[in-house]
Order: sequence, then C-alpha cells, then structure tokens
Amino acid sequence: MNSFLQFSENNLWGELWPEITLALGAVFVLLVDLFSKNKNGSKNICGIFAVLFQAVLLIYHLLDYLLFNHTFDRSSFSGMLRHGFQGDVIRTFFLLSSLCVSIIGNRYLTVNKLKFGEFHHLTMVATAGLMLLCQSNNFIILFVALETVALAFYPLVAFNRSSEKSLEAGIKYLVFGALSSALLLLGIVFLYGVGANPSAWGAISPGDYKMDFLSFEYVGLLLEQNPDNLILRSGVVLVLSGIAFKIGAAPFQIWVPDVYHGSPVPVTAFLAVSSKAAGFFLLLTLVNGPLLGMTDFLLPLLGFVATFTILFGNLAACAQQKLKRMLGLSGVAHAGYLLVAVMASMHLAGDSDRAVWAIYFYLFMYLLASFIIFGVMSLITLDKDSDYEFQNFEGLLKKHPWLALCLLVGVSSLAGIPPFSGFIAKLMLFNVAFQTKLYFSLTAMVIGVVISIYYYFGWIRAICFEPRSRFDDEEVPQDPWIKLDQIGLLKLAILLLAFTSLVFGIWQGPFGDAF
Amino acid sequence: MNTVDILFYLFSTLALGGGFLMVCSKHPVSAAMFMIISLVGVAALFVLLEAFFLAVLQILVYAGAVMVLFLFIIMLLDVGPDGGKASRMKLISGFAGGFAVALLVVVFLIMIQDSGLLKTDSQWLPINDSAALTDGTNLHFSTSVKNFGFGLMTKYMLPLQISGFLLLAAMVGVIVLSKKEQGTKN
Amino acid sequence: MESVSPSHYLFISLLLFSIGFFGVLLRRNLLLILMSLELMLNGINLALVTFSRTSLNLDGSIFVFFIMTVAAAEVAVGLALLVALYKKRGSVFSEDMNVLTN
Amino acid sequence: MAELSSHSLLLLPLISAFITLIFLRRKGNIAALLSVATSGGILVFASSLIFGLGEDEVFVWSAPWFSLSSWQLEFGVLIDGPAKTLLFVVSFVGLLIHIFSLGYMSDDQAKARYFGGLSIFMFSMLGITLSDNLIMIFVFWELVGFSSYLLIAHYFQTDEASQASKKAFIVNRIGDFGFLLGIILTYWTFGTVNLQELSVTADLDSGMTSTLLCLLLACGFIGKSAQFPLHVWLPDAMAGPTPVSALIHAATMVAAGIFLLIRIDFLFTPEALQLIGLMGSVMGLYAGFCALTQSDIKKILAYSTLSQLGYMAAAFGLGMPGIALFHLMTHAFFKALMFLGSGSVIHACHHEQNIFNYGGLRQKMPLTAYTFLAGVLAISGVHFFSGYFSKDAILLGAYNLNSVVFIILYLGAILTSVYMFRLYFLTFCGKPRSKSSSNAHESSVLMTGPLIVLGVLSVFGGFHALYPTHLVSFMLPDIERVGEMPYHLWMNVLGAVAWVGGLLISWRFYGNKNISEEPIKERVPALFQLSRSKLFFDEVYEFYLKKIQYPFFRFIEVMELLFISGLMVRGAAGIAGIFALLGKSFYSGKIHSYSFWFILGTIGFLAYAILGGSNL
Amino acid sequence: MTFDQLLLLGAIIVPAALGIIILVFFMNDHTRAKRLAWIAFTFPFIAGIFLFAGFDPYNDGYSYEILFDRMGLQALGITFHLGLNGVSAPLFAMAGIVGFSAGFAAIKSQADRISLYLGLLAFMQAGLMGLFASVDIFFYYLFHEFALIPTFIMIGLWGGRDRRSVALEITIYLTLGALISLGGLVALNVLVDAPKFDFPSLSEAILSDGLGVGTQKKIFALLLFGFGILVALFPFHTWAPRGYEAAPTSVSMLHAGVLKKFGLYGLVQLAIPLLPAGGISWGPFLLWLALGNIIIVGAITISQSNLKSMIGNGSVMHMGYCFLGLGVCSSLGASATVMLMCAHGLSVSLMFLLANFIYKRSGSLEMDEIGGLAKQTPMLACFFAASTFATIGLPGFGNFWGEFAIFLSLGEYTDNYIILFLAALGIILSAIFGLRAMSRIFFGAKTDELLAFEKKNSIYDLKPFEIIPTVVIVVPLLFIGLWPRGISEGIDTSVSSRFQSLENPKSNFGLPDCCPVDEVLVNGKKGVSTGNTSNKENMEGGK
Repeated sequence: MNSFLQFSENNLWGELWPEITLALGAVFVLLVDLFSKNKNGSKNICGIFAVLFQAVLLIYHLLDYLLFNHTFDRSSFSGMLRHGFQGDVIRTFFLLSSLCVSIIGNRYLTVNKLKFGEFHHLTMVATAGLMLLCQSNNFIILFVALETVALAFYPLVAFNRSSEKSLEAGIKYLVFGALSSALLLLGIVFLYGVGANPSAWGAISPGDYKMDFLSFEYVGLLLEQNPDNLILRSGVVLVLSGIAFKIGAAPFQIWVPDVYHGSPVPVTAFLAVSSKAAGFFLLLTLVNGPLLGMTDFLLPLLGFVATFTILFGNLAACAQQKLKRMLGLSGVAHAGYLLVAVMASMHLAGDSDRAVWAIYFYLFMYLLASFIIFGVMSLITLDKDSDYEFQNFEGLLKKHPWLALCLLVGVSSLAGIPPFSGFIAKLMLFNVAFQTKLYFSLTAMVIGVVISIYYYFGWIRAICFEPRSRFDDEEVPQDPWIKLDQIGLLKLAILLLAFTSLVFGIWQGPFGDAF
Repeated sequence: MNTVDILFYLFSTLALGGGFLMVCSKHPVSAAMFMIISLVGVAALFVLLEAFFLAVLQILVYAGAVMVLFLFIIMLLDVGPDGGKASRMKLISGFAGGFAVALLVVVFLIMIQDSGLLKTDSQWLPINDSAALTDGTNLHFSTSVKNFGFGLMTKYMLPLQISGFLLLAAMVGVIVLSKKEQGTKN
Repeated sequence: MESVSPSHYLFISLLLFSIGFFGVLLRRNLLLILMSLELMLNGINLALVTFSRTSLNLDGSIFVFFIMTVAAAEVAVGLALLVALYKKRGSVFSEDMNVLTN
Repeated sequence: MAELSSHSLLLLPLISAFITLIFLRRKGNIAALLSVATSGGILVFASSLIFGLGEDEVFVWSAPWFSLSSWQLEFGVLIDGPAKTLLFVVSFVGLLIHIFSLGYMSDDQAKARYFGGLSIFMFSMLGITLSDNLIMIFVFWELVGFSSYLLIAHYFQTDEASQASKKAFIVNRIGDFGFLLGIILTYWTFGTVNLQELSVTADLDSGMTSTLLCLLLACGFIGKSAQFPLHVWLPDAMAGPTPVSALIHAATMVAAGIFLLIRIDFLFTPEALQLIGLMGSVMGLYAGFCALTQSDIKKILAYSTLSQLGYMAAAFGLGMPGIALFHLMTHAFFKALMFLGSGSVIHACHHEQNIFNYGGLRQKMPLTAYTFLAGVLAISGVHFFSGYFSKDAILLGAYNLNSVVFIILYLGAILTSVYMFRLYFLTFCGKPRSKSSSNAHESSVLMTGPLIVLGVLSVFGGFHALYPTHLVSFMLPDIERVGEMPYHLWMNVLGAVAWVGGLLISWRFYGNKNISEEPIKERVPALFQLSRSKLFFDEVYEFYLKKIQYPFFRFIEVMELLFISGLMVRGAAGIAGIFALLGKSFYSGKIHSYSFWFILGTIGFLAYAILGGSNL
Repeated sequence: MTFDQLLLLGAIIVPAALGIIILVFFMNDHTRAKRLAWIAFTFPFIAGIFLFAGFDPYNDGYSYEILFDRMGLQALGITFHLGLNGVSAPLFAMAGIVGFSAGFAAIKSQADRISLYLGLLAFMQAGLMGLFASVDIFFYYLFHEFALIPTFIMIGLWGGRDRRSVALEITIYLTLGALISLGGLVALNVLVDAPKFDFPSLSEAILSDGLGVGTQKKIFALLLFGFGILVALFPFHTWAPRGYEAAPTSVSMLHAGVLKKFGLYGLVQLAIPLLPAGGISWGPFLLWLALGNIIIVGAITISQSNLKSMIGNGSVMHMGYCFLGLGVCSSLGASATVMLMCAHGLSVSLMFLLANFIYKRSGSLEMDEIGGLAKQTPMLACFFAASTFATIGLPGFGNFWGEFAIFLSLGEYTDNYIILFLAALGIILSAIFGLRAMSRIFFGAKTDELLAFEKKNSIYDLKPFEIIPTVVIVVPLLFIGLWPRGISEGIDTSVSSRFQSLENPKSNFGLPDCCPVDEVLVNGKKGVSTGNTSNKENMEGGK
C-alpha cells in the first residue's frame, strides 16, 4: 500500500483550488437555478450569481498569486499537472474570459429567453477544463481536459436551440471536434506506443528513467532520442493537427467561420478567445517541452501552416459580408500570426520567455478586443436568427458615440492600429519573429496585416461614416440599436475593457519586465 | 499458424468487415447492426490481447449502450436510407474519399513498415499477474480488474474526477438540447 | 506465414481508423457519420490496448477507459443535437446542413 | 558711411513696400508719395554711395547670411565701376519714373498696389546691382521677375495682362533654370560664387571655366533681357502700365541681363563670347524687323528695346563690356524717355495705343512730342545725340572686330531708324485720326518734367566726359579702345547713311500723309505678315504648348492613371480581391467538403512526417 | 522638470488630453468643445515657438530632454524619451504653427458634428507634436500612427468627393507603408545591440559595432520604401493627390504639411546616418525615383483642373526635391531637405487653407469655373500669390533656400549633373502650374459660373478670422526666407554631427574592417543593380 500512499500524497488537490472552486461553483449554479423560486421575474438570479462568483474568484485568484503564492514550478498528481507563474497567468486569462462570457451571456440569454443555469454551468465547467488543460503535463489529463472542454462547448454552441443556425453550428462543431480529437488521440497513442516499449518499435529508449510514459518529460526525452522515428513523427504531427483544429490553423481552420457564425454571441467570443488561447498555451507547452527534440522537423511545417493560415484567413475574410464569419476568419489570421511567434519561441529554445510573453500579451490584447467587439455586438437587437452584418453598425457613432468609440477601440486593436494595444502585441510578435529570422513568415504577416486593414476598415467605415446612399427600392433596415436598457454591467464591462486596451497601448507596465 | 493467429484473423475480419459494411450499407439500421458486429470483433481482439476488462467494457458500453442509443434514435427519427439518387457528385466524392483514405492507409503502411515490425516476429511478453501493481510511476499490465481500480483511484484520480464533470457537462448539455421549452410559446 | 505480431494489431487498428474516416467522408447521414467517428475511436482503442499489452503497461488500458467514457458522452450529446436539429429541419442529412454558408 | 548707404539703399524700398502692403492698402495717395519719397531717398543714398567712394575705389562689404554644411552664403555688397553706373541709372531713372507715375496713375484704383510693386522692384533691382555673389544676384533676379510679374498683372481683369504676366514669369523661369544650373556649376567648379573671388580664380587658371558654364550663366541674361529664343515675353509684357514698361522693360530690369554679363565677364571663353555677340546682333536685326509693322506704340518700343539689348549683347560679345554698359546707360535714358513719352500720349488719348489712331499730336502736346523726337533721334543714332556715341561705338567695334556681326548690326541700325521715325510720324505728325487723339492735351507737369530731364539726357548723355568719372570709370578703357580704332570717318558716313536712309524711307511711306492703315500691308503683304507675326514665333510656341506639351502632359497623366493607379495599385487590389473570392468560396458550409479538408490535412501532415525533415 | 520640459511635454499631452475630453464629455456641446479646442491648438503653437526660440542651435545633442524609462517595453530598449535637436526643433515649431492654423480653420469651419472633428484633430495635433519631439524611435513611429488614424476617419466623415473609397484606399496604402517601415525599425531594434532604442543610442551602437553592408542595404530598403510610401515617393504617390483632394481642409493641411514629413524626418535622422552604406547604395536609385516625382508628377500637376488636386499633386512633386536632397546622402543635401521640409510644410498647408477660402467664395474648386476673383478679394489674392510664389520657390520664402541648396548638393557629384538638369526643370514646371492657377482663379474676367454663384452668395474678402491663420503661416515662411540662418544653424549642427560618418572620407561607414569601403562606393554608384543583387549577401553579415 506504499504505492497507494505515494500516489495519494502526490494528489495535491489544494493546488487546484481555482479549478475546483469553479467546478463547484458550476454545480452550485445549477442548484441555484433549480431552487430559485420565482422563475419568471428574477430569471437571471443565477446569472448574477455566476458573474459575481467568477468575479470574486478572479479577484481572489489575482490577489493570491500576486501577493501570497507566487511560487514557481510545482508539479502535482504524480507529475500530471504542472503549476507555475505562467499557469497562474493562464488561469487569470481564462477566468477573465469566462467572466466576460458570463456578462455577455446574461444579456444574450435575457434577449433570447434561454436558460441561465445551464449556460453558466457549462461555461464554468469549460473554463475549469481549460485551466486544467493548459496546466497538464500528461497526455491523459490533456485528453480528458480537452474533451471536457469540448463536451461543454458542443451544447454551448448549440445553446440557442430555437435557432437552426446554432444547432447546425453545434453539429458541425461536434463532428469536426470529434474528428480532430480522434486525430489527436491517434497521435497520443503513437507517442505512447513507442514510448512504452521503444525497442519494440525500432526506437531508442531514452534511458532507464522511471517515468510515466504519457508524461511530457518522458515524451520529450523520447523524441530527443528518436527524431527520425516515423511513428513518433506521425504521432507528433497528429497531435499538432488536433491542436491546429483548436486554434483554427490551416488546413484545420475550415470549420471556424461556420461555427462562429452559428453560435450565440457569447459563445462565439468564448470560442474565439478561450478555446483558441488554450490551443496556444498548449502548443507552447508542447513545443517548448516534449516536442523540443523535434524542433528542426517541426519548424518548416509550422512555417507553412502559419503562412497558409495568415493568407487564407485574411483573404477569405476580405470578401465576407457577415460579421461573425469575418471575425472568425480574422481570428484564423490572428492564429497565423501567433503561430509565427510560436515558431519564434521554438527558435529561442532555452530562452523562450520573450516569445512566450509576446504570445501571452497578444492573447490578452485579443481577449480585450474580442470581448469589446462581441460585447457591443450582443447589444444589437436583431430580427430572429438573422445575421450580423456591417450595415447593422451604420451610423453607430452618431447614435451611440460611447459604444461606437469602444467598438472602434476593439476593432482597431484587432487590426493592430497604433496606439491601441493590439499594435504593441503585433509589434512584439514582429520583434520576436525578426529576432529569430523568420523573414518569410514575417513577410506573410505584413501582407496579412495590410489585407486585414481592408475588412477591419470596412467595419470602422460602417461605424463612423454615415450610411451609404441606398437605391430607392432598397429597404432601409430597421434600427437594431434599440432596447439598450438594463445592461449596465455589460456597458461597464465594455468600457473597462476598452479603457484597459487603450492603456496597454501606451503603457505596458505589468508586462514590461516579462518581455 | 496457431489458434490465436486464426482467431486474430477471424476477429479482425469481423471488425474490419463489420466496419466496412457499416460504412457502405444503405440503411441506417443495418449500418448499426454491422457496427455492432465490428464492435464485437474489436472486443474479441481485446480478449486476444488479454485485456478482458476492456473487452467487457467494450461490449457493455458500446454494443450495449451506445449502439442501442443509436438504434433508438434511428427508430425515433425514422431515418430512411440515403437518398436513392446516386448523383455524380456523390460518386465523385465517394471515389475521392476512397482515394484519400487509400492514401492514408498507404501512409500508415509506410509508417509501420519503417518501424520494421511487419516482417519480423516480435515477442509477446508474458503477463505477470502477480507482480506489483506499480513500479512507482507506471502501472503494470494485468488481466485483473484490481489493477484498473488501483490506477483509477490513485494515479488517475484527477482524470477520473474530470471525467465525472465531463459526464455532468454532457448531461447538462443533453438536457439543454432536449428539455422541453416551457417559457416560450410557439 | 509468421505468427501475429503487435504490428498486425496496429495495422488492423489503423485500418479501422481509416474505415471510420472513410465513413465520415462518404456518408451523408449524420447518424452514420457519428457512428463512423465511433469506429475511428475504436480503432484507436485497439491500438492503445495493443501498445499497452506489448509494453505490459496498464496506463494505456486506463486511457482506453477514459476514451470510452468520452466517446459515449460525445455520442449522447451528438444524438441529442441531431434530434433537436431533426425537429427543426426534418432531416439528418449533411447536405441539408446548409444554413451556415457565405 | 558707404556701408550705411548700401544698407539703406536696400532697406528703404523694402520697408516702403512692407508699409504699403500692410498699412496703406486703401490709401493710395499716401502710398504713392511714400514710394516717390523712397525713390528720392534712394537717389540720395545712391549718390552718396557713388560719390563717397573714390573714382576707382571698389567698395566691398559682406556678412554671413547663412551656411549649410560646407556651403557658406554671404550677404555681400560689391560696388565697382559697372555697379556705380547701373546704380546711378536705376536710381535716377527710377526716381523720374516714380514721379511720372504720380501723374500717370493718378486716377488708378489700385495705386497702393502699383507703388508697392514699384518699391519691391526698386529693392530687387538695387539688390542685383549691389550683390557681390551669383547666388544673391539670383535671389534678386527672381525677385525682379516677381515684381515684374506683379506690375504686368496690374490690370489683372484683362485676360491680356493675366496671360502676359504669366508668360513673362514662366519664360523668365526658363532662363533662370539655365542660370541656376550655371551658378551650381560655377560653385562646384570654382568652390565659390563670390564675384571677386571668382575673378581672381578665373584669372589664375583660365582653363577652369568652360563654354557650357558661360552659356548656362548667359541663360539668365537671355531670359531677363528677352533675347532669342526667350524674347517672346517682352512685347506681351507691355500689358502693364506704361511707366512700368519704361522702368522695368526698357530702362533697368532687362538691362540687368547685360549687367550680369558684364559682372561675370572674366568667366567667358572666346567661343561663348562669339556666340553671344552673334546672337545679340541677330536679335538686333530681328527685333527691328518685327518692330517695322507693329501698330501698338508700346510694342514698337518693346521691340526696339529688344533690338537695343541685342546691340548691347553684341558689344559684350565683341569683348567691349564697357561699351555695352555705355549703351545700356544711354539706352536707359532715351528708352525711358520714349516710353514715358508714349505713356504721356496714351494717357492723353485715354489709353488708346494704336498708332494709326493717333496723329497730329505735336500740336496738342508739344512738350511730349519734342522730347519724344529727341529720343527718336538718339536711338536712331543721329550724330551727337546720345545714341550716336554708344551705338556707333558698337558698330565701329564690330566693323573692326567681326564683319558678320557688323553687317547684321548695320542692317538693324537702318531698320531702327525706319521704325522709329515711322512711329514718330504716325503719332505726332499729320492729322488726328481718331476722336481720342483729337481730344488729347498736354499732360501735367508731373509727367512732362521727367520727360524734359530725360530729353536733355538723351541729347547730351552721349558725352561721357560730361559725367563724373565715378559713373563712367568702367567704360573709359573700352571707349578709349574704340576711340583708337581705325575707320572713324567711314563709320560716321555709314551711320549717317543709316539714319538718313531710315528717315527717308519712313517719310516715303508714312510722312505727312493721312493714312489709316499700314501701307506695306498692301504693297508687300508677305513681308508684312512675316514682320507682323514676328516670324511666327508666337505661333510656334503656341503650337508647342497646345499641340505638344499639353497633349504630352495629358498623356503622362493617362499613363499614370493606367499603369500606376490602375495596374499597380488597383491591379494589386484586384488580384487580392480575386484571391479573396477564391478563399471565400472554400467556406461553403458543406460538411463533406470540410471533412475533405481534414483528410487532406491529415495526409499532408503525415506525408510531411514521412518525407519531410531530415529525411529529405 | 523645468519649465521648458513641461512645455515640451505639454505640447503633446494638452491636445491629446483635450481631445479625449472633447470626445468624451463634450460630444454634443459644441461651444465648450470649441473653447477647449482653442487651448488644444494654441498651446502647442506657443510651446513650439517658445521652445524653438530658446533652442541652442550649437548643441548637437538634444535639448529639453525628458526620459521615462519604464513604459513597459524597456526590454526592447523602448523608453519614453522626448527632446529636440536642431532638426526636430524647427519641425516641431512648424507643426505647432500649422496645427494652430489648421485648428483655427477647423474651429471656424461650419463642419457637421464639429466636436468630433475638433477632438480628432486635437489628437492628430498631439501626434504631430509628439512625432517630432520623440527621441525614441518607437514613440516616433507610434506618434505618427497616432496622428495618422484620425486622418482616415476625418476624410471618411468630412471629406469631399469619393470620400469613402478614398479613405479606404489611403488607409490600406499608408498602412502598408507604415508596416514596411515598421519592419525596418524592428530590424534595427533587433539587429543593433543598443541599450536604448533611440536616435543617439542607436548611432553610438552602430558606430561601435557596425552593421554589414548587406544588412544595411536591406534595412535601408525597408525604411526607404516604407517611408517612401508615406511620403508619396514615385511610384507610390497615387494616394496622395486623391487623398488631399477628398480630405477636409484642416486634415489636408496637417497631413500634407506636417505628417508627411514623418518619412523624410526618419530618413534624415535615422536611415541615412545609421545606415550609410545602405544610403549610398540606394541613393542613386532614390534620385531617379525622386525625378519621377518631379518630372512626371509635375507634368500631371500641370494637367489638373481641380485646384485641390493640383495642390495635392504639387505637394507630391515637391516631395521629390526632398528625396533628391536625401538621395545624394550628403549633409548639405540633408540639411537642405530639412529646410525645405519646414518651408514646404508651411507653404502647402497655406495653399490648402487658401483653397478652402477660395471654395467658400466661389463654390467650386474647378479652376475653369473660377476667374477674376482678385477684384473682390484682393487680400485673398495677395496671400494666394504669396503661397504660390513660395511653392514655386521664389526667394524671400523659405522654399527657395531648400530647393536651391538641394540643387547645390546635387552638383556635388559630377555623375549627378544629368539629374540636376532634369530636377531643375521642376522649377519651370512648378512655375507653370502655380501661375496658371493664380491667373485662372484671380485674374481675367469672371466666369459665368462665378457670376451665377455671386448672385446667390456675396463674395467678400478675407475676414479677420481668416486672416489670422493665414498670417500665422505666412510670417514664418517669410522668416525662413529672409533669415534662413534662424533655422539653418541648428539644422546644420545636428545634421553635420549625424552625417559625420558619411562626410568623413576615412570613415568606414560603420562597416567591419573586412569590407572595403571602395567597393561600397563603387557599388553604390551603380545604384539599381546593387539593390537587387544585395539579396544574395548574407543578411547577418555584420552581426
């Protein structure tokens, strides 16, 4: 029973307090939903509860890791998880994102008369899963956490079940999600198969360390020893293809516009921010950990993927009229830029901090910008199940200058226009890419950014400029900017986000030392 | 060619054939049936690999639960066979898919070939059921369920808990998607 | 003919995976696409068990346990989605999933 | 003292112009008086400057203006012989014309603008005179052009003035273009543009200069002095008020070209000199030919100016800069006289300028007529009038030095006498041919006064001994040189033949007859056409502008639209657009096509795993 | 912090803060917005003049330095570092002057939603002031963009004909340019191992370490073409006339007058002194492109019939002179360019301002439809003449000295004589279009269109509130023209110290000893070919 104790002692549940709290909170939300008496009047009681709960958690977590608990690099659960400073940053990221999703969600759910409890429950479970996913140090945890997230996301995407689009997006996301997790799984299996018995599969054993065969460290050693083993290589690329699906990198980006298009607005934001960020955090962990031995092999592949992603995302986004599809495709392009930075971090192996922090910063800025945008989008009152289009925003600056300005901050930040924070983020990417001499990808990035100006500017134009003149017989759309009352929290959140985004464009104090 | 080998080929034929027929059969019900055959074949292969617990699980979970669910839904929705019109596009996409998959198989073949094991005879290491449960990091293979239980309760406690939440999320998700809407009229 | 080696099992499992993939590519009925996905997972399970058995390491087998859990949950959610969609659209064929397009 | 005077010379008109511009825009009379006073002050300062220095004393003063890198620019004053002469001419003639303007412009609406412009002109012209380096000369050169533009455009409501001012400036710019290149070339060849330093350097090493450099510098002269082929602007410039024509386009500004040549005389190579001499003489003939049939009194005078400038250029080309300066001076007197005379006539005839509408004005305005006659006699080279001395010196020099130039110049001299007497006869003799001329009466004393002074100078201005040596010190060597040349008598006879011949010819055609239109037109229509149209120069330029330059520029514009805006910019956008549509079309929303992406991706990735990396 | 430093900082912060305040609080309160805008535009104006007046021209470093070194990107060497040197001080003052004038015009304009307009314009002004006050290269770029972004919105909202498509076109075009130049700047940041990413530190680092010839050429190419697009270098100029034609007056003034100098400023302060080998090898190529600006765009300018598009084209044409001055890569050329930049900024913004006044009085910008305005508007005509003659380089106005000195610098090398010849043709071209506009608009008889307009509206001469912004520009223009030393000393000091490595014949252009200088020079003369072949060289040659 020694071993039993040994394993159990390793199960440091305390390290997981934010995740556990969040999961418990998720359950509690269900309970609140269940027992809230007045079902019609105070429907969003559990919405408020969820928001408050997450806000408190976020603040407490921040305080905790900023003030009390910033130890570095611990592992728990027999090395299945790895916590550290970066892990705490990631947790903050996801908590923030989840909080924003809940805030936007409350508005969306109210408008569409959907269930609050389930939505927040799923969001919080997904967030907890994401947090675990990004701290995982073992492929089993990785897989299980990933699937938890995925299974929470499928119903979220299809959450508005009265909408055909939402359901269709759900089924599409499910089919391709399952497909991609199958690919990921196959990759893990390959890695495990060779790792567990290297000699049987023509590989060199990494030595007689007593290590978990599914742990990242072991796989890392294995790959370092056998960079030419075909099964291992296949395993690696399959794992990467699974992650490519998450981050929406070519050629696994194809689902992105459809799913973004169909999902409810908060879920789109959630997908765009958290899910994608998780993919990147994971990718960073992998390429700077287990896949380090394969760097030379992977770089050209990633370079190709990144270039393709940038161009494909941007070009396709140019021709889009529907906003959410456009945002999805632009997200693909952003994934491409970030991939370049991932490559840079592979080049900077050993001293990867710079590129990694560049990516973190980029993702934070992307979070701010995305939630501003989706937050404002959620304020539109559209006809049932119709699409968000540029023309919905026509003349927003005149009607609601504050909102319009916030939205402008968000869009400009995404476009990487100085002095908004998105520019600094892009600059950091440029910088690390240049430092690692990724000139080709850098060129693609520059071209991509220029193309992206076209569609971002199209939107800005719609927001700022007066509506284009219409033909006589053309129907003037109804003003979608009505019913803006009772959204104080969301407005406040949008303002705060916009303000933060602006400040970070000029002063990056907190990140300064990390760069 | 010993008995085990014959059984291997038999069951693999079952699994592959069932799978292939499932993919190709017109009617969903028969597809589900073929699927069950395939799953049983895989379960049998598990048995051949001495993973008895998993074989049982395979039958219980897949054949027993999942496929029943499938059949149930097929019946519920009364889904007929794919549209009879074998348009050219379908044919072309079928061929393209076949070609792509063939390419995939070739890729896999090359991969296995490269590891040099399709030709040579590799050892099946004997299972030592009486060995210790673990060497401290990895769990030892065993035919007994005890090892499973040990692993799940110690080393894989966290994933187990997560899967619990996974199932909860799935459940909530299914509820969201299927609960009758009460508040909304029409 | 030499005796069955782990490679044989691996090959069978990969073939199962491929057949599953083929099903995803070929079938237009979303139910069958889901089934094909299950078949792919089965193939993976087989490979995993094979590897687990070859290396006498139980972690792989436990992995299979989790995979089965996930697969079942996925099917449940997928089917629930299909049913909901069928109520709306009256079809489970992939070519009818055409609302989300340019 | 000299320093103060030289500074005051420049500052005075500048301040006056500024004051006029800023404070006196609505107060024309005050502005006029201020301007005249300024001009008087200039004469005072100029005199004190000239006579404050010794006869041959050269005054030099300079202060750094600014410097960029290795290039130092100094604001310097150089007062040597030619500068003294020109200073005198400019300030003296300038004052007279200012006074004349008081009368002439008395009923003009925009007097302030006019007198402000005159002040700017005086400033610039004095600047040219005093400058000690080429860049400063260029600066004032341009400013002179600007003030000329301003004054030509005085009657801007008329299209004629508007076009003429534009033309004058642009054509001058073309000359300045060469001048500019010449200055830059000079700077990089000699390392300095200071005139004195240049002369020292050029004397030390005569090989440094080149014909190209000289000709480029001479471009400035060609533009400003309206020499061939940039002569087209001067006749048009007569659209300005007549005193302006007198001051700028006859007496001083156009003469600045000659002054420039004289100042950089040491740079010139023999080839360049020869070319300029030849060009000048041809211009003398050509302009005379054009003047023959003009009907506008001011245009005739303008062509005669061109012709006389040609004489000066010829003199310079013959290596007699002193004579050129001499002729400049005498020409300034008699041409200013004639222009002012014509101004008086025009003023009297209510801005009628066609000589065929004049006639018999001698009775109505005798003072004007007689002073004008003095001018005519002077320019025709009638013996012992001022023009005789300077012009015959040129002819004599040409006779001795270059016979080709002489022949051309001599023919020009005959023509000069013909058209000048034609002008005189048609204007002042006979009977009034129009209402405006019959109602004419003598102008006020403000206008006749200057006429008289200039008339006296036209008569006696040729006797160089009458002038203080300060003024003519530069000319004396050349005058002596000409004086020592042979064939004096022969030249006197030839001169007499020229002016008497001209007189007779024009008497034959125009004398004492009541003609209302050009008699040559009927007799020799071809010649008339040729002369009237100035050998079709305007037409050629017009053709160039309308048919070559304008279409060519349009062509460039179209090419830009086509290739840069269209092909390069829009083309790139279009290609991106095509790719965008292509990229968009992939996202068809079909699950099947999407799953193909997945399998292709998988196969691609796996294929890379097998083939890529170090295996390749 | 001394008073001067406060002024410097305030010149940036005051308009920016007031811009925000206007946008946030006074979006609908036009009266107060205007009042705030007065401060926003007057403060930089006064600060600019004051700092310029108190500037010590013989200090070859920076005056009034302010340094905040913890802005967040200190790891990249990026600090918030402000200061003025001989080159930036006059430009800073010029930005203040033009900004005041443009702001004045904007406040008095009858624009719709004027608060928004003023707020954005104040932002732009803050960016412009910051641009020239930045010592740090990153902030220099950032401020440029800070000023550029409102331009797009303002063109789109208050622009003239085709504003929507024009705004889009110039946004994309300028972003491309900005990104390319950003690439060059990032390259400098990464490749040069300097403690700080500002002008002096970089020069020091480069002088001590040196960059390889190939690297220099490549980075220079990035900077050249990036900046080139922003400054409308031929053949990347097509956005400019279209943009200026469409933009509202104040935006045209600020953009054409001040913002466009960004690229040139970068080339003078940064690219050529830091990358001498790059400059020398690209120089000849640049000279030919600049000729494209002068001759081709000059020809196009002549065939314009719209006043604003003529001014726009004309300003592009005159950018050619600036590029010429830079192309010769000598301190004479560079200082001359800076002088021309100052003067051109003033003259072109004056032109745009007056074009607006003309439009107000004639209802048209088509020159064929206006004529004989001078009779009723003598002052306007007078000022327009001044601006025209300034533009075409009449002595007495600042432009002349710049152009003349640039020509002079071209003569430095005998090889350039043909270029000198062609470039000098430009003085004829600009005289043609300038005077044509003058005579068409103000001289001659009134056109039917104008008479028709006159029936409905009264044509009046400049009002005091129109005279002030005009005079504010004319006076410094004359100041530079008559007393060039006022700005030339500082420019000369700064440029000479920066161009030491280029001027000193023994300098090795910051190259490692292995690369013979002669080769660079020889290659440099061939220009175009070396630019292309240099790709083969190793990028990291010097590192």
